Amino acid sequence: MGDPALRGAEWDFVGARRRLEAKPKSAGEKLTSLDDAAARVVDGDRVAVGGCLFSRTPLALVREVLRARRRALTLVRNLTCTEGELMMGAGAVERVMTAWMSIGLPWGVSKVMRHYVESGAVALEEWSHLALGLRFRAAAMGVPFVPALTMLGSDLVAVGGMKTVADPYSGETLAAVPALFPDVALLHVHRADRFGNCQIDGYPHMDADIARAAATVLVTTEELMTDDETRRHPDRTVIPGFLVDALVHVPFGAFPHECYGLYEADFDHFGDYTSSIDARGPEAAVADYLARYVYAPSAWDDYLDLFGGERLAKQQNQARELTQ
Amino acid sequence: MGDPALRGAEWDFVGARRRLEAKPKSAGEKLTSLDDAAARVVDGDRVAVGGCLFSRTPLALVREVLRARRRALTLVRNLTCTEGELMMGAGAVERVMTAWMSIGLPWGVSKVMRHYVESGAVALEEWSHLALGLRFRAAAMGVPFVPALTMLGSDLVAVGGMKTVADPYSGETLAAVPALFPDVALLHVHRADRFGNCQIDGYPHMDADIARAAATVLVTTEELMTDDETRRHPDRTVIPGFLVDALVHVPFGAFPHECYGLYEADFDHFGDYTSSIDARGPEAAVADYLARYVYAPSAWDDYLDLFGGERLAKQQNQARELTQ
Amino acid sequence: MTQPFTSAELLAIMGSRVLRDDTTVFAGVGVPLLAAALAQQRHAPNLTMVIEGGIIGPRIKPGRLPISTNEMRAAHRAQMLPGITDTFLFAQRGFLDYGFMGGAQIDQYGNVNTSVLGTDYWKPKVRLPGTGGANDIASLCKEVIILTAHEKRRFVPRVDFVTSPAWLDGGDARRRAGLPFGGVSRVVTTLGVFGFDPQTRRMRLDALHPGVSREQVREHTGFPLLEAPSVAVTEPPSADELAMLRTLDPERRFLG
Amino acid sequence: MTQPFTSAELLAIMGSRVLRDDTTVFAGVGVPLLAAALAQQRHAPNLTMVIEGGIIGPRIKPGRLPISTNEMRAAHRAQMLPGITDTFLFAQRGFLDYGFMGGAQIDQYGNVNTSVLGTDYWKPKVRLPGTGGANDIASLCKEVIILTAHEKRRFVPRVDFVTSPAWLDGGDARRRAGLPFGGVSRVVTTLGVFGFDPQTRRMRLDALHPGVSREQVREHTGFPLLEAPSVAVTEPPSADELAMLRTLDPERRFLG
Repeated sequence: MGDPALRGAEWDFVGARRRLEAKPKSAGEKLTSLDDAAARVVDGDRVAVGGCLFSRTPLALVREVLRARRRALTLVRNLTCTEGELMMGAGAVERVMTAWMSIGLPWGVSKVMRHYVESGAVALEEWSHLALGLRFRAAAMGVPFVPALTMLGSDLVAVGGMKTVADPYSGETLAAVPALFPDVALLHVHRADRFGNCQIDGYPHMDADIARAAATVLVTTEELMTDDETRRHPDRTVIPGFLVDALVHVPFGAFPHECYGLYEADFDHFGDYTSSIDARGPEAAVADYLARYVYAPSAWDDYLDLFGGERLAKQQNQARELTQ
Repeated sequence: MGDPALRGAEWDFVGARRRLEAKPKSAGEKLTSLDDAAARVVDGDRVAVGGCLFSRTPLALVREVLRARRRALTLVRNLTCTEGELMMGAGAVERVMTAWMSIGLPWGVSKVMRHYVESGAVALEEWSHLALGLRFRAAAMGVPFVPALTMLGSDLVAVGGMKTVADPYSGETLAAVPALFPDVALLHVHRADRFGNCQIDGYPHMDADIARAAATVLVTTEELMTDDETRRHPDRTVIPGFLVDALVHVPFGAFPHECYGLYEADFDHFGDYTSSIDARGPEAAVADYLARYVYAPSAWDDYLDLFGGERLAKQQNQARELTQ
Repeated sequence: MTQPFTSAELLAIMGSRVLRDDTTVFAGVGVPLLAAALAQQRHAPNLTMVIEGGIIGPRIKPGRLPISTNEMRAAHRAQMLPGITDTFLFAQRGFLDYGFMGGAQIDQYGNVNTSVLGTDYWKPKVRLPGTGGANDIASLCKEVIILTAHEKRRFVPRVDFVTSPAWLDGGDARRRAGLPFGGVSRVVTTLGVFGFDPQTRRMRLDALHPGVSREQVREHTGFPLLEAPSVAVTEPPSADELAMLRTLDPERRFLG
Repeated sequence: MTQPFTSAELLAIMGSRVLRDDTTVFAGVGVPLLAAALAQQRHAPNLTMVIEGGIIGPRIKPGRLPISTNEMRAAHRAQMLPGITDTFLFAQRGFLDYGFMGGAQIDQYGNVNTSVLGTDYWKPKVRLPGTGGANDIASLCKEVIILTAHEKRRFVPRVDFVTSPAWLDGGDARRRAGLPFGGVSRVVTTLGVFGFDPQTRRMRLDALHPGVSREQVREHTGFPLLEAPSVAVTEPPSADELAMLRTLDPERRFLG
C-alpha cells in the first residue's frame, strides 16, 4: 500500500536527524500569528496532531491549515475525532494513521469516516494505540524502531507493514515498532512563554513525544506566561523552547473539544453536528459545517462568537467542577 | 566476567514479568518502618538506588540496609557517591554498575572507590550515563533491550557485554542496550500518600523508570500527603501506589545529600569526610564513619542529631534561596 | 429472560465478580468501568482502575460518567495521569492484571474484530472505528475478559480481521506469534460464561445464566462450542449488587 | 605564557568563541559551563545550555557555581528539568549542537579515556571515576569540543581505554562502528586549537595561542601532529571577555 520510498521516510532516523541538525534551535522569540504558523504546513506533509480524541486538540491550528486549503496531507493521531472528519470533508487528507476514529460512544461509528474510507477516498492505516504511541516515542528517541510485545499475531501487522526483531540476548521475537517522524506537529497547551517553553496540566497525552519527533513544531497556548513563571516551575515544562518553531496565543484554542481543567468538550455541539450528518449525509453536512465554522469566520475570535460567551462560560464551569 | 546465568537475569524480561504477575498490586496501605522496609532486601540482590550522585539519595534506606549487614549486593546507580563508598567499606557490595563514581570535582577521584576497585574487592562495571538510563527504561517498558546510538565503538561495549542489533527497516546497526531489572529499588521522594503514590519536585532523575523496572520498590518520603492532596494534583504523581511495597515517612531522608527545594547537600560534611580519608586511609576512615553514622545511632532522628538542627536549618535556607 | 435487570446490568455484575482485591484493571468506558467501580465498592477496595487515556485510580462521579477514555470525567479525582503510552507500558511490564474488551465479532478462539467487516482491509464493506487500545489490552494484560451481548452475527467461526488477538488459531499459536503473556481467559455474555480449552484453546461453555439453556446458547453462537465437564449455573445478580450498580449510573446512560 | 590570564580562563574564552547563536550546548560543570555562560552573555543570547543532570536553560548564579551536574546550583532558574535519560535522548534525536569534554588521556584520533589507566580494565593501575555522560556526548552531539590542559602524559598515541569515541582508528571507523553522527571537531588546549584531517581523522594543529611555538606544542604532545596548511594564531582573550568571565566566577572556584 502506497509508495515504499515515502513510507521509508517515516522511520528514516538518519534523515530525520539531519533535518534537525540543519535547523536553528533558538532560545529566542517564537510568538507569531495563526496564519504565519500554519503557513509552515505544506501540501503532502505528514501532520501529527496533539491531544487525543476530543481532548486538547489544536483546533485553531487545524482550522487555519484548512483555511489555507492544504492538500494530500497524512494525518497522524491516536484517536481521531471531528478534526479528522473536517480534514476528510475538506479534501485535505489522503491518508489517516490512527488507532481509532469516531467521536465517542453516544454518537456511534463515524459516518464521515465510513464514507471517505469505504469509498477509498482516504486510506485509513490502523495501528494499535500503544504501537502508534511507540512510533512517536521511537522518533522522539532518535532511533528507527523500539521493540514491543504488542500488535503481534494480529492482522494489524500487515496493514502498516510492521516487522519483527530478534532480541540479541534471549533470542525471543518482538515487534519492531517503526519510528514515525512527522513533518509537522500541531499542538495545543495550557501555558507557554514567548520562547516556546510549554507546560501542560492534567493528562499529557503524547504531545511531548510528538514535539520531539517532528521536524517542525507549531504550538497554540491557552495562556502566555512570563519567563519568570517558567523558571519558577521548571519541573512543569514538558516541551523546551528550542524545538518550537511558532507559538500563538489562542484562548479556547481547542474548542469545542476540551482543555483539562479549563473547559469541557461541548457535547451538545457534537450532537448538533452528528444530527446534521444524519439528516443531510456526510459530504453536505461537513461542507456546510466547514463553510460556517472554518471558512467564514476569518479570526479565531469570530469563530468563538459562533458559540457565544455564555456557552464558553458554562463549559468552563463544568471543567472546574470536574477537576477541583 | 561473572556468572552468565546471573547476568541473564538482568535482562530476562519474561522472568521479570512473571515476578510482577505473581505479586499483589494493591491500592492499599504501604506505610511501615525503616527496618521493616529494609528487611525486604536480601543478600545477593541487585539494588538500584534512586536519585543521582548527591541528589535525592535514599540514605535512610541505604543506612538501614547496611545496619542489617547485607552482603554480596550489586549496587546500580548512574552516578555513585558517598553511599557507594559506605557500601564498599561495609563489605555490602561485590559489584557496582555505574557511569561514574566519586563525590564531585572539589573532592577529586574517590580514594575509597580506587581502593576497593583497584584491589579487586569490588567489580566496577561501567556503562555510559544514557546506556544505564536506557537499561532502566527498557526494563520499565518490559522489553529485553532498546536500540540506541550510544556507547558504540568504545571499549565500554566489552565491559558490560552489550550487543548490537540490526534495524529491520534500514539495516543500520544500533546498540542493543539490555534491560536491567533490579531486585529492589530504594527511592526517596518529596511527597507520598499512605498508599504509595509518589510525587517528586525539581529534577526527576531516573526514579520513575527504576520503580517500574524493579521487582520490589521501597520508598522514603519527606512529606506524607493526604489522599485528597494526591487527587488534587494527579499530574504531579510519578510513581503509582500499586507498585510500591513499602513506604516510610523520613524527613531529611537524603541528608547530607540534597533534596531539591528542601535542603542543599552538606559540602562541609563531605569535606570533613574526605579529609578523614586523606588522613587515615579509606578502610579506617570509612569504618569509623560507619561506626559513628550508621551503626551507632539506631533511629534516623538520632542520626540527624549528629548534624544538629542548626546545620539542617542552614541547608534548608540555602535550598530555598536557590530554587525560589 | 425475565429477571428484573438489563443485559448491561448483568454484564457489569458478572464482570465485577471476576475482579479480585489487590489487583489492577484496565477499564474502558461504559460497562467495564461500571464493573470495576462496582467491584471496588463491594469486594475489592484495593483494586486500582486504569483507563487507557492515561488515568490511574480515578473516582468515577455518579451522574457524570465518562463518554471517552480521554476526558475529564474519566480523570475525575484520579491519583495519577501518566500519559497514554506510559499507561500501556505499565501493562507491557506486567502491572495490569485484568483487561476488559468487547467487539463487533468474536471467534471460537476468542479473537476480536473491531476494524473492518469484509475480506479486503483496504476496501471494507463496513469500516469500524478500529482497535483503540483493545489490541494492546489483548496483547499485554495478564488476563482478559470479554464482556458482550451474545448474538449469532457476533459469534463467528473466524473474525474477518484479527484486531485483538486472543488464542489466534488455537493451541500454542499465541505463544508462537510472540505473545508470551496473557490471553482471553473468560467471555462473559448475556447468556453465560465461557472459557477456553487449555489444549485447543477453543471456546467452551463453563456456566449458564439462570434460565438460559444450552440450546439457546448454541442457537446464538455461529460456531460449535465445547462444554465444560459440568456446566454450572451462575448466581444471579443480587439485590445488593443491582442497587450499588444503579447508584453509579443514576441516569442509566450505560445500564440501558 | 605571560598573559594576564589563567589557563582555565584561556580555555573558557576559546571555548565560548566556538558557540554560535541559536544553538544548544551540553555543558559540564566548571570551565565548559563558564564557556557557555560567557557565550550567552557576549554573542549568543539565544544559546540554550543543557546540563546532563536533566537541566535545560539554567541561569547560573555567580558565586554559587555548581559542583556537580545534578544539584540545585546547576538547576538555578532553569526553564525545564526533563530528567537525565530524556536529556540525553534530546542529544540522540539531534537537538544538541555542541558538547564539551575533557579527559585524563586523549589520543591522536581524539578518543578520550576517563575510565582506567593500565591495560586490564578489571585490574586497573588507576581506576578513574568513569564516563559519566562523556561517552554519550561524544556519541550523540552534532559537534564535540575538547577543552583541556596540554600535557604530554595526557596527549598519548593510543588511549589505554576508549571511554568516549571520537574518530576511533581514523578514516571512516566512527561511521563503521555505528556512529553516523557527530564527532570531535576541535580540541582547544592551553597551547592552541586543533582539528582533524578530514580523510585520516588524525589530529592537526590549526592555530597556536599567541606566543606559543610549534616546537612547544610538539614537545607536549605524545604523538606526531599534522599541521594545517597555514597555522593561524588565535586572538588573545580580550579585556572585555576576561571581565565578563570573571564576574561569573568571582570566587575563582574554577578559573584558577
